[in-house]
Amino acid sequence: MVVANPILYVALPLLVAFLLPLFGKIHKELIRVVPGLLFMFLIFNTVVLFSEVTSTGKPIITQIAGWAPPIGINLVFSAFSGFIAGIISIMGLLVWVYSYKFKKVEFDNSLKYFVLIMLVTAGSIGVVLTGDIFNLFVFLEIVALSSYPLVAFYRGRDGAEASFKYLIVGAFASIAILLGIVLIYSQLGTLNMAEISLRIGEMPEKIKITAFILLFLGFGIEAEMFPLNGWAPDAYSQAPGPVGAVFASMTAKAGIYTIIRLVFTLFDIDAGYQLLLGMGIITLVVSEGIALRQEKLKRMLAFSSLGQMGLLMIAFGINTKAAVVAGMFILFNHAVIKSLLFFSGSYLVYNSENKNIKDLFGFGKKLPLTAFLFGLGAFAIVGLPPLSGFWAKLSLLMASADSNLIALIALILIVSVVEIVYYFRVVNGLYFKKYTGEFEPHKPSWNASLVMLILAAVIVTVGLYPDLIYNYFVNAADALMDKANYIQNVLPSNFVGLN
Amino acid sequence: MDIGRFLLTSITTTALAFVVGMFYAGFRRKITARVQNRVGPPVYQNFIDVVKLWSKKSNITHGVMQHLAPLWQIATSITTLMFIPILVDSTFFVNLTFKGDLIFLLYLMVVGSLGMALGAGEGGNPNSAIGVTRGLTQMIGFEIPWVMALVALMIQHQTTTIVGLMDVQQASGTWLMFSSPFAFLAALLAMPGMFRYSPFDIVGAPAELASGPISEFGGKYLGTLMTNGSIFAFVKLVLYVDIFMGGATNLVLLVVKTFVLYMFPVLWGLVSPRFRTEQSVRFFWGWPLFFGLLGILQAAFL
Amino acid sequence: MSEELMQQILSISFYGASLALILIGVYGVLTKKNLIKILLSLTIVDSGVNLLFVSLGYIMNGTAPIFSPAIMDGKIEVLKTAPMVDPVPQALVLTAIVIGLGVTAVGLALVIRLFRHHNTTNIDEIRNLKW
Amino acid sequence: MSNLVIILAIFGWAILTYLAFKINKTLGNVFVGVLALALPAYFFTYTPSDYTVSVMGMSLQFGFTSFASLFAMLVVVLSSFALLYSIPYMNKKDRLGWFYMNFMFSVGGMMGILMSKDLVSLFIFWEIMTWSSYLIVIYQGKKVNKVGLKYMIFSAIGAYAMLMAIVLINKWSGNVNIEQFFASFPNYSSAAKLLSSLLLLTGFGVKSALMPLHVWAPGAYTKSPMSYTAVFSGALSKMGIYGMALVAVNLYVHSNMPIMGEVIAWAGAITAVLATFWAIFQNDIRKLLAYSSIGQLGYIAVGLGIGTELSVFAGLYLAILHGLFKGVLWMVVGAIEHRTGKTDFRDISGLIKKMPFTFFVALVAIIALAGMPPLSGFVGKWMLYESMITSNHFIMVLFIFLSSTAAFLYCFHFLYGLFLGQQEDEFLKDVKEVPVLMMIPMGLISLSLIAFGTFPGLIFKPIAQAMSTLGFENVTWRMSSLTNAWGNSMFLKPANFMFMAVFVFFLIIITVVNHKKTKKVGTKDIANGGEPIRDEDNLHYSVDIYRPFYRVISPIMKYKVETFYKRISKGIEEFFQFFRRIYSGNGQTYALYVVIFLTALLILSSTIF
Amino acid sequence: MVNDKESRKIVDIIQDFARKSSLFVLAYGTGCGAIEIPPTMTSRYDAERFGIRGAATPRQADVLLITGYLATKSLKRVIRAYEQMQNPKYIIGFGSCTINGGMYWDSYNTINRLDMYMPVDVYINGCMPRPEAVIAGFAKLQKLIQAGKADGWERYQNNLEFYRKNQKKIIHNWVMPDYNW
Repeated sequence: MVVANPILYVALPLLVAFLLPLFGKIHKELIRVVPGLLFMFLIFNTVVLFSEVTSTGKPIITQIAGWAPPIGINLVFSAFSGFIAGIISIMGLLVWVYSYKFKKVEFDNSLKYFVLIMLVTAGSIGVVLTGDIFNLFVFLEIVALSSYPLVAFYRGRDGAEASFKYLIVGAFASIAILLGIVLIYSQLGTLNMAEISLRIGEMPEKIKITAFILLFLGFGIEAEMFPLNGWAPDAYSQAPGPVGAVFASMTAKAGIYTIIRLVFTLFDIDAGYQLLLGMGIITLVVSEGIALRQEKLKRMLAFSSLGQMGLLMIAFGINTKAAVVAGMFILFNHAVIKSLLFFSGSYLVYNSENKNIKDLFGFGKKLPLTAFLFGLGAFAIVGLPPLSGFWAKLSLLMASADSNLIALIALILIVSVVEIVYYFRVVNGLYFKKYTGEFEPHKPSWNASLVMLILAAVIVTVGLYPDLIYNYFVNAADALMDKANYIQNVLPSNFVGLN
Repeated sequence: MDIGRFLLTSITTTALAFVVGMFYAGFRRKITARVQNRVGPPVYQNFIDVVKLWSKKSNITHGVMQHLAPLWQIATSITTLMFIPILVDSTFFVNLTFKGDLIFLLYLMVVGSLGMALGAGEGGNPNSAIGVTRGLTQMIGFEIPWVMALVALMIQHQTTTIVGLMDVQQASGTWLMFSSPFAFLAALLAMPGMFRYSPFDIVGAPAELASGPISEFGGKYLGTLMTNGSIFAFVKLVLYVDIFMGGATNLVLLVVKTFVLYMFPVLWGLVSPRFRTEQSVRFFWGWPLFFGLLGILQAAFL
Repeated sequence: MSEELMQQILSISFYGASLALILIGVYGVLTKKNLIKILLSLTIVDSGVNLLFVSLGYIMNGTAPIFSPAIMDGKIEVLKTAPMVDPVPQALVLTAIVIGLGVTAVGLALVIRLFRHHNTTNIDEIRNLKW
Repeated sequence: MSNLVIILAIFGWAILTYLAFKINKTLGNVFVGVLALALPAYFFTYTPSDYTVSVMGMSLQFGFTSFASLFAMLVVVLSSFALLYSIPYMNKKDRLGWFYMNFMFSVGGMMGILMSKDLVSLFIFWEIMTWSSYLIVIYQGKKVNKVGLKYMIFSAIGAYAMLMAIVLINKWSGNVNIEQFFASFPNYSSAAKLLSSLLLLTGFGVKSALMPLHVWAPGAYTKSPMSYTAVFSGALSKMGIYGMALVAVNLYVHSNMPIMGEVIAWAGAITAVLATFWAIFQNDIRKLLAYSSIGQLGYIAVGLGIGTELSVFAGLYLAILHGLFKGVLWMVVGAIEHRTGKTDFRDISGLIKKMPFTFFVALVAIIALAGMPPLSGFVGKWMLYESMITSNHFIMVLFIFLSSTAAFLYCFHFLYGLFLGQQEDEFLKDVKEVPVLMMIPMGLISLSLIAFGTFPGLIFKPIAQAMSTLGFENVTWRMSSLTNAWGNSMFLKPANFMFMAVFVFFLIIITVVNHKKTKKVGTKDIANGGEPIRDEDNLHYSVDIYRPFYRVISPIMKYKVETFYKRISKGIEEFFQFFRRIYSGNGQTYALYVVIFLTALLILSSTIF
Repeated sequence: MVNDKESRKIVDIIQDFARKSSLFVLAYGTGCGAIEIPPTMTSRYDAERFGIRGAATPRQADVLLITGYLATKSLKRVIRAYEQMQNPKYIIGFGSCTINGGMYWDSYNTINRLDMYMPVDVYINGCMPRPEAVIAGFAKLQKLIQAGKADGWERYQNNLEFYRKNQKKIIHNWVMPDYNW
């Protein structure tokens, strides 16, 4: 394939990001148009590559600079990583459409905004596709470095504060990841993930575990795991509305991807799964519980997002095929539904100073469409059928039942009740509290409405007919679970172990 | 069934009930007077009262429900009467006795009160409504021990019909009041409540409620109510006699048994002051309930 | 002093130094209240890690890392026999330094923004977002 | 045509109705009317056929069992009547399209539940029913915030309990098919039996408002428009009963776990007593009926829980009947609300003068509710009592008797407070009888209540067929007589005809005698110590009228389950209020957490890994 | 004493006998004479042996017993009670006050002659009359009833305007509904 290539995922956004100021010199409008074209191309790329992957049943491996693995850096487009990359690029397009006329952005701001979005996209997809652990670190840092300014994008808010917290914790993450890489490299002398995975047994037990813990910590920070996610609510709530969606659908995906790779592919530590499961449970309970007591809408959404991440960790921590499939489903849902919530929610609190939940009381009549879509998103995320959230929850529950985790089922369901409580508080407030008149409702622009409607349509369609995309989940799960196949595909056929 | 014969027996039964009931009421007044060291009215005084009420030259009603209220009562009483065996193995007073059972009777017996309650309610007199609420509240009280007694008998003898219970007594030769004494005690203690005699006459207390539910009823309506009262008293007495005292083989025996039974609420009432509503409910949920429980335990485990 | 002993002392001092740097940096991040000091501490940690990384590949008297077939096999044993410094850590550290620089730069920009907004650089006073 | 298509057609029609109301109100009303007529027309002529859909590797099956079609009959009849009734009732309200759409969604949901032959699709339709009813509960928007939330939370608790059960059943039975679940249930371990059945019961118990899961019901029944509440309390709550009957009968009777049946029955009995007590002290008619509904559902649960042939029969009969008479009563309340705008006993009295038809149907329904002969309620009560007595539930029978005797209190309160008593001009001004379209549903259902009183065999037939699905083959039934397990019979025809004959006889006498001298006077002309009542005096005595009884049972009434739930939820919230201080807002603290986490993992690494 | 006995039907005779033998008394304790009612009804004199018993409401009562003076205030209530009674109904004026005002003859707020306002069938003299006198009064009333001559209620009906005029002289704020029976 000439046109479609995994490398384009990384290269093109980076290229566009750096060329965007130049485009701006040619014509101002190009700043806004070009990213859209890029995202469309990325989606096209995804479609082509995906069809190839499904037809051959093998991942597509691209070597950068012609060095064969394990020496050279390679990109792996498998059913699993490709799926996440696809979600990221589609969500990127939607975010672009949404932010096309988001607020009255000055030329400068618009430029910065789209450059940063491009960088986040490049980083996130790079994280997902790369087959080299240091490269993964670099991409993570790209994501982080471009996220800091995005969080602090608005001057009026406390974005800088949130961003600074993110920065401190993110720096710790990068240090931990780097240390982990150092440990692995010092023992195995390789950075290729497939080879590490193959030879992880050669590492002394102590060092292996230490490396695992360090990486777990670093990736855990990116994946918003409980005690490490102090930055997340601040960042979610202070970033511009679409950026919240970006975090939920891109960076968080990249973060959870890293931790999944860590546990599933890189290391062979069984307790890793349990650790992931345990941390997932703690994250879920704590985040959803705290979301119950939030006064601010976006902060509430942020904590809910953290809860979803916990759910994801649980799904992958169970480590059966069914659970992984469920995890993929939740991952997909989280991207779609949480984006819808962030999109519509940011219009609901558009003019509000503090973004308090009580500021949007009575908006159901003022902004009927936005409020309705927010309600739909709330219905979907708590898992009411026939919306897509239900199937994800059902498959996760069935998977945990298959693994005899009965208490876990009860826990997830209890937490879902908590989820219902705080989401329906908002929905009830939207429709049945009196409009205070303090804040003028702000009508969403047509492009924003379009995006929200598309997302809603996806939620409903998938909810009515989950088989539409269910097979992708299964394929992705297969690709993830089959470690041997991964190694075999990535490493050259003549590669024999070092010993 | 021969319709003519049925008409004959049912009318005879009703007439019997009416006459006996009226005389019982007269005796009650007479006995009350004697106990109070008075002469008292003649025993047929109630007949005169009924005739007078029917001969009133004007009658007041407040609407349809008040018009129908006495009918609920009297239809209830007479239907109930039809389902109760008057005499043991009588070929004459058969009526509908084999077509019903105790649960039906239990329910049928309250239909009248509720119809009456509605009629009283339509009168618009607050006193009536107060009386009705008291009456209904009191009903919750006495129904429980009464039902307990019946349930005890039913589960002990594996039958839910009166006829069945009478057959049991015929077969064993013992009255149920002796073989199931606790159930009988519970039922007996519930009886004054059912008759609404003192101390359970708060429902229609003349001095404070202006006779309660019936305070808007006069003339022919009151006459119907009095008629019904006497029939219904007889019904209840015969029911008790049938269930607990083995029924009666002839009319004389029936009258004797019912009269003796009737003396219990009458004499108790004579020496009792009036209970308040909650006091009477508490009373019924005290010893009678306890006896009822004992009766059930006896029936279930002995 | 034998070469091996020298090597050991060296590596211990490398490790010790980098570990000390990391701990000092972490201590700084956790205790200093000034935003800029926190950033400085972060860079100190970074330096520690970089030092650690670079010291992994260092071999006493090693030659410059020029491509040779031995490396193609990717064996560490080969590295030990051939007196050549491992080039990969150096390349990686370069990247890491760049990233650290980026983080510091963004951090300083944020500090300026925060100082304008809150008129202070004390991290304890910048707590608008909580709970 | 397969069944699933019909469900989808209802959903589609709901959306079309919504759009039609966007265009024109009349057009929308036509759409509503068409569904109301088409639903029974289709249902009573269709031929069942099974249909299977495969979703996510599960095969979902649809099709009616005869047990489900019994309930479907109730749903169809009640909802089509309620839809007809809605047209004039909802006329003056806004956002009609939204209302009718959700109405039809919930009807479709109910039909879907009954059609589902597997647990997953049952759950899906269950949730559709739940959220559509939730949307209607909050539709009127007056003080619904807490009510809606409560309803949603309890529904969610129930639904999730059910979901857990479904998931576990899927594991234990290998699939989610209902019949196979029943077939494999005897092979479960005893813990599995207990767990799955308790969870399912919680799920179904919430919808059927069984204590202590009833907390949502009074509010939800009260706040939704009355035309919907007729369906809500009449049919929707029966979905809980449907599930409970399936579970209770199939599992506990046929798998030898009578203890669970006892649990249901006792829960039902206690519900019946307490809810009735609560109903007695309500001063709002909607609240009164809501609690009464809860109590009535308790009877049904008792019938299903005891699990003998007669008791299940009684339970099903009562379920159908409760749907009918409670449907009428809610419609009556709706009619009153429609004409007077009030629902509080304080503000209404003496409506019999202006709304005699409404009074008549209310009277019929109340008599049926109270279970008195000669109307149909008695049949159910009789069977229930007899089944309890013949199966030696002698303490329970007292509870039920206490409850149904106490029910007379609120029955009287309902009729008296609204229709009888003082006819106050201020309340009756501008009040008139309801429109014909509202009369028809009420009248027809009342007629059926009267007919079933003497000829209950009319609905015994479908019930007997339904019983065969539950495993009671060859249930004998007769047109107008009842028989208990000891062979004692009750003949309805002589009893009812006798009653009516005496009634009519004396009616003639009392009407004819002194006819000319009988005068009707107003309710202001009453004997109250000679004091003339002025028009502005309000002597209507209907608020708080059961004080004495309250004093008797106040020791019980002091304890409310609701306070318990409130304390729990408050405790949880307080806990997390404290907990959220973890996110202190200080970046250093977050960094500290990272370090602590790392240290903890490193220290514990030897034990974890 | 009874002259037109031939004109009366047998039914009327039975009815009059019943009316005579069953007198439900609405005792209106308007004045001091009410204190004589209890001894009349209880064991010493026992009026119940003549079929005389108390009625709680005017709806059920046959005889309105006005025990003593009538204040202008209580007159209204008495009239109201009387009008609520069912026909045939009788009034017994009890004590001197009902005849001519008695010791209150010059009081500003009592009426002097009861039969200006209500149709009295039987007066019982005395201040106050002993129970024996009361029973004698009842016996007199019974005789009148038996003879069909206790027609106070008919007089009231026929001469309503007269009574109303007199009543309205005393009762200034007339709020009573129209006459009904």
